[in-house]
Amino acid sequence: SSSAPAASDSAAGDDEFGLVNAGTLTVATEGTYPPFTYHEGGAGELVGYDVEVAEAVADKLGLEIAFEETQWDAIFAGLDAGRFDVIANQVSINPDREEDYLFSTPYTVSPSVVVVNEGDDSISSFEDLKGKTTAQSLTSNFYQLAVDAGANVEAVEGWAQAVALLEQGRVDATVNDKLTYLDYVKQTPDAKLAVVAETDPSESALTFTKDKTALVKAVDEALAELREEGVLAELGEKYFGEDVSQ
Amino acid sequence: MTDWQLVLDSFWPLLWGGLSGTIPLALASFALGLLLALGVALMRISRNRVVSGIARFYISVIRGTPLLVQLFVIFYGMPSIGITIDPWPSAIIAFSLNVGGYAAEVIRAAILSVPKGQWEAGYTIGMSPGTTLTRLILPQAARVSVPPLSNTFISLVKDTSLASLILVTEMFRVAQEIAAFSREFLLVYIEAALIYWLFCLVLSSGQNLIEKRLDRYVAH
Amino acid sequence: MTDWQLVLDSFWPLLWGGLSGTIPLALASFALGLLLALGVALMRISRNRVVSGIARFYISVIRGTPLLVQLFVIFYGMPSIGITIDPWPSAIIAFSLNVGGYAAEVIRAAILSVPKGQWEAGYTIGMSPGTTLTRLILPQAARVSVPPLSNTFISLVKDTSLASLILVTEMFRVAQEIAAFSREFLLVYIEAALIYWLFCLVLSSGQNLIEKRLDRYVAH
Amino acid sequence: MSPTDHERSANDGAANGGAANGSDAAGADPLAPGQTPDDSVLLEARGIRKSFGDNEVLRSIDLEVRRGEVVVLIGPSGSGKTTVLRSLNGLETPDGGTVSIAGGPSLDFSTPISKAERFALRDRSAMVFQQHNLFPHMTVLQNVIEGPVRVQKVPKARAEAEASALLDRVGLAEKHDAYPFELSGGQQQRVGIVRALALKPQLLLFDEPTSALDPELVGEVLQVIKELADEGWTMVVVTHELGFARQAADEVLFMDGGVVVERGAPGQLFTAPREERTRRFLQRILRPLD
Amino acid sequence: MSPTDHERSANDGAANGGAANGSDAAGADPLAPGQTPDDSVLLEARGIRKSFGDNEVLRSIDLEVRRGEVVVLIGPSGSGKTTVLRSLNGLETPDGGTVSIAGGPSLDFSTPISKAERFALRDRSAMVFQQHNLFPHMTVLQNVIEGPVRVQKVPKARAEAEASALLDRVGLAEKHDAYPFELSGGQQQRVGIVRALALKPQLLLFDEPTSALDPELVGEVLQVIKELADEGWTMVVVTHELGFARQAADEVLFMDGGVVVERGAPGQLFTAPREERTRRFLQRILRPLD
Ligand SMILES: Nc1ncnc2c1ncn2[C@@H]1O[C@H](COP(=O)(O)OP(=O)(O)OP(=O)(O)O)[C@@H](O)[C@H]1O
Ligand SMILES: Nc1ncnc2c1ncn2[C@@H]1O[C@H](COP(=O)(O)OP(=O)(O)OP(=O)(O)O)[C@@H](O)[C@H]1O
Ligand SMILES: [Mg+2]
Ligand SMILES: [Mg+2]
Repeated sequence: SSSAPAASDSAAGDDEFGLVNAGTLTVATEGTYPPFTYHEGGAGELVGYDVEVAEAVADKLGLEIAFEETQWDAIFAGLDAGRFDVIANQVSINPDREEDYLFSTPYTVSPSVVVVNEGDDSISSFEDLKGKTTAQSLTSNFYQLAVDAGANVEAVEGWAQAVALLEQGRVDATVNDKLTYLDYVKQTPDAKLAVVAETDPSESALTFTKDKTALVKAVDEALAELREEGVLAELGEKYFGEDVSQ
Repeated sequence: MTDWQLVLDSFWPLLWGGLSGTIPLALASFALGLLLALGVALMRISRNRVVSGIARFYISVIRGTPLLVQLFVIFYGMPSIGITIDPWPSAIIAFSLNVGGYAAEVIRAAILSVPKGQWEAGYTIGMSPGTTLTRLILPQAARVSVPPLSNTFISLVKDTSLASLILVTEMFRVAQEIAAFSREFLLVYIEAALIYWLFCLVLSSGQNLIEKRLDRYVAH
Repeated sequence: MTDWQLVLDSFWPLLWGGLSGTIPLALASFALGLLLALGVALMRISRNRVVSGIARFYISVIRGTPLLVQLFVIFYGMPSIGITIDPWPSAIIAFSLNVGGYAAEVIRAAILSVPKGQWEAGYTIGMSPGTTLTRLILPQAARVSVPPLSNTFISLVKDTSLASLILVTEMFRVAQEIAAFSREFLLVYIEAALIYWLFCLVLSSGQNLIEKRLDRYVAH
Repeated sequence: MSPTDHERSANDGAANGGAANGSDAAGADPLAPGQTPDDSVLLEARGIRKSFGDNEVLRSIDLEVRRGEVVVLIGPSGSGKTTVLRSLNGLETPDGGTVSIAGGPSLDFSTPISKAERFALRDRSAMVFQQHNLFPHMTVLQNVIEGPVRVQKVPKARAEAEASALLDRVGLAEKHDAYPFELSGGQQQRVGIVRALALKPQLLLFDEPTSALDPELVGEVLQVIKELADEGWTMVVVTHELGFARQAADEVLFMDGGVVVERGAPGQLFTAPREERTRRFLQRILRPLD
Repeated sequence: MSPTDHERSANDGAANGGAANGSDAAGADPLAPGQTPDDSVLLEARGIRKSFGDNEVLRSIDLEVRRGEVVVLIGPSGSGKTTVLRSLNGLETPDGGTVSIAGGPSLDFSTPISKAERFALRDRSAMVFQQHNLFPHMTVLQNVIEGPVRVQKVPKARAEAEASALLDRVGLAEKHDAYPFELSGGQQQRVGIVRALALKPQLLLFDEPTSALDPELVGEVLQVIKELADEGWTMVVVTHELGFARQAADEVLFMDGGVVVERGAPGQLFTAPREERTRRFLQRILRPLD
């Protein structure tokens, strides 16, 4: 019942949101996907673009926030099992997922890129991936992109392993988020990688189960306000040097 | 950040992850698992075919399916039948069940390795089977089972790394976080491996102490 | 797609992943690992302290560090010293080394369990230590070591799931793919677990056959 | 330590043996059963039958032992001697026949017997094994007091005092705190005997108590058993030591193929066996090279 | 099967025993060493010393065995009897002293000995153990031919023929294809003896060959050994069977504390021992209850 006094937005009612823990927004994230969700300095605080966006949203809703860190394999299983309220982990919106889940308005809009070793000119477009080998994490939508382009895809744990394979010459390319690539190049200035192709931008959003309509509505309002107030742009500046929210 | 700096900076967080996550998780699961294993071993030895059949089935399932799946079922599967268990308890339950299956066979073999004459000597001084078991058989079985049980324990210590899948922060999870941030996954994983090794060396020397103590009553 | 349909559709791909990935990988690694283990066990028994020290160290490292890290070192680490090994060979090397460490202790214990009198009986009919070992000791040690070795093998079958991390397509990898696209992790993993269990049951009955054959020369 | 007291309490259904009266026995000779033969029947077994699968091990064994009597069982390997003792001690359940010990109720094995009945049987006798079966993880003293303290609930201090007296008496005064592995075979077997005595049973059962010993150690154990016999303990002894049987036995039974082929006083049976089978067996043992 | 042939080939440094000449022996009595005592010394050991850590087990043992002679070693447990046999068979390396067998070169243990020397020692003798140590995973026949076929390179068919003859001779005609666990203790021990004989050694060493046997089985094994003795085999036997020693031994040695306390013909040593220690030991064995 939403009859609680509207002293703050939070009072809009945990009951109505059907939160896992009343008064707290329980957020699932990997914690191992920089710069979106990772630990400061490796073993410090959980930080990252997605983390701070989620924190800002919870703040707007007047809710406490609790992060549950898990692996990508388990993240949807946990959401389905009612262990989390929301996933904040660069989940990109696609029609298949939309069948099963609700999405907030996107907070990240960026293209996917094809990354190859510097000087490799055999690949210059997505079409060129046909017959080549790429390394992707199995669960990402980059995996699907590579498959669709006709590549042989090797599944790896994450970006770090994909880059290792690429640099060791065991795969020809990897497809990933442009932001991930930019961050890597920033952190590893002597990396000898190059981007040779880019897709249309895709959108990532907070992800909910189908029954969380009230929560999604409130989150969308919060995101709109944050966008309005320039908070999303600020966070983009902080992590990527640019606003990535649209 | 140089590699060397990374190794230095990661050492304490990793060790702490081990001491606050890996070790307590392993200890608690091992203690509970042993109790369970004793019960299962006795069931398995039982002449009652139903009782021993249940024990057989349990052991077979536990040993025949990947631990990873066992963890998943307890943590992600149980909620679908209305039972939601927190990460730590889930992990302890799953690992205890796992230890229970493996250690049951060890304990069973150890009990069977005590000469039949010891049971009979117990009966002949008027002991019940229960008293004979606890006073005579188990103390002798303990000696035989220390080496294989310590193997089970060492495996458990390493297997706890799977707990990161169900939201428990232990050493391997810390390693993954550091690796993700630094992208030097190989280096960090090796460092973690060395700390696991350290733990195992400490455990092995503990095992030697226990063995020595239990060996005081046999010829050397 | 209903759950039931998913289970049906996944069955053949999973089984095929098992038969074409898991089983050959496990068999090849186990065969090589056993050979290695025999050598390591003999080194470990050796009176030469350097030789037995090397064996001890190897066993300790293998058993003290997570298999995952061993896989990573071989697959991702060796290229940094100029040796690049393909996924399948990498996996077989890593699993063989792993089996070598675990089975060495089993074989050592089995060799030591053969009564000293058998060595002496061999010497006294003029046999060299090598002939005594192969003709007399190992055949008897084989009997004792079948149950623990089959445990090692069953563990190996399940551990091969880690090979998916270094790009080998085996059953667990297939399960991950199906799960990733259907997002029915729990269901698919349980199905995979049941197939692992099936494999283990088949292996166990194979073990029983071997034990029966080796037991023909002892009183029942 | 009086079998008479023991009998009384055992008949009351309690399992505390002669413990209630044990304190005054500690001063007396600890080996003495405190009772002279009174010719009453202590053990009566009739028609004991036992098969393992198709193997009919005991066909119909009758056995009567009077108080203070020593009965020796001899016979070839596999003739069923051990099975007889185990049946008397409740370690084996015969398929038929009756056993009564110390005038207690007669157990009929042709009907299923209860746990309590089996325990009553066991309480009245104590067994000394060929392989002694000492508890390797306990010291000598702990081995001996385990039964009295855990089963008969004798206070620990008294059990220890009594055990010490018994151990001293059989020449093990120095060995109270030794572990079994630190003893010679003969010493281990003597501890086994003391462990049985400490239970104050009415009947002592010995199953080849010296056959696992080095020949020079046989004497010390037989000596102890002979002293027990001389002091009036009732016992059934399976042994191949015919010299011992000749000196200590009141009656010798020769078993073969699950039946008692011949029984008699040792003087008669050893010198003038009535049965050809007995003669051949004795010959094989006494003059193996003829 | 001629120890003389064997000696010749052994002196050539080959390990093929008397195999070269074995075929014509198959027709003859397979137990016979094919040689009468010729009074020449077959084994000569002088001043054998051996310590295990601080425990001086053999102090200075001298031993001389002539061809066809039977020497029996007796003595209390731990006196070093087994260690003597093991030293003669190269299973143990003494700390000092010399051994020569069959006139071969004398081995001096005060200097390190080579592998070849140890093997030569072993080739000239064969040992029968108390616990028989048969190979449990091989049939009786396989047990017996293992040495000739694998070590002495005798063709398998001939080895089998010879082994069969030997087995038949000791009453095991029916048991060629049985596994050891299917045999009685006495049968197992007879296989152990045949396994030693099949090597055609010049010297047979027996270490308490009957002490692990049931008393009624002792006779059958002693009988076989006695026949070997009667037929001229040279042997050193450790045993507690004084009756056997009396009938079969040419010389008896009594050991205690690592030295030979007394030696003599059995008639003298058993009836009129010169040493008090010998007397006490014989008394303990022969009349344990006095
Ligand atoms: N638990 C059992 N299961 C099957 N058969 C048994 C069992 N115990 C004894 N037997 C058989 O019963 C027969 C008699 O055995 P028992 O031990 O009573 O003989 P024994 O006279 O004591 O012989 P020994 O002198 O060798 O000790 C043997 O044939 C033996 O194999
Ligand atoms: N390998 C060994 N290491 C240490 N001590 C040993 C070893 N072998 C024998 N001994 C010791 O040497 C001494 C003599 O042993 P040995 O076996 O020769 O005696 P024995 O006369 O054969 O006795 P028994 O009649 O009991 O067989 C004993 O004190 C024994 O403990
Ligand atoms: Mg018996
Ligand atoms: Mg000896």
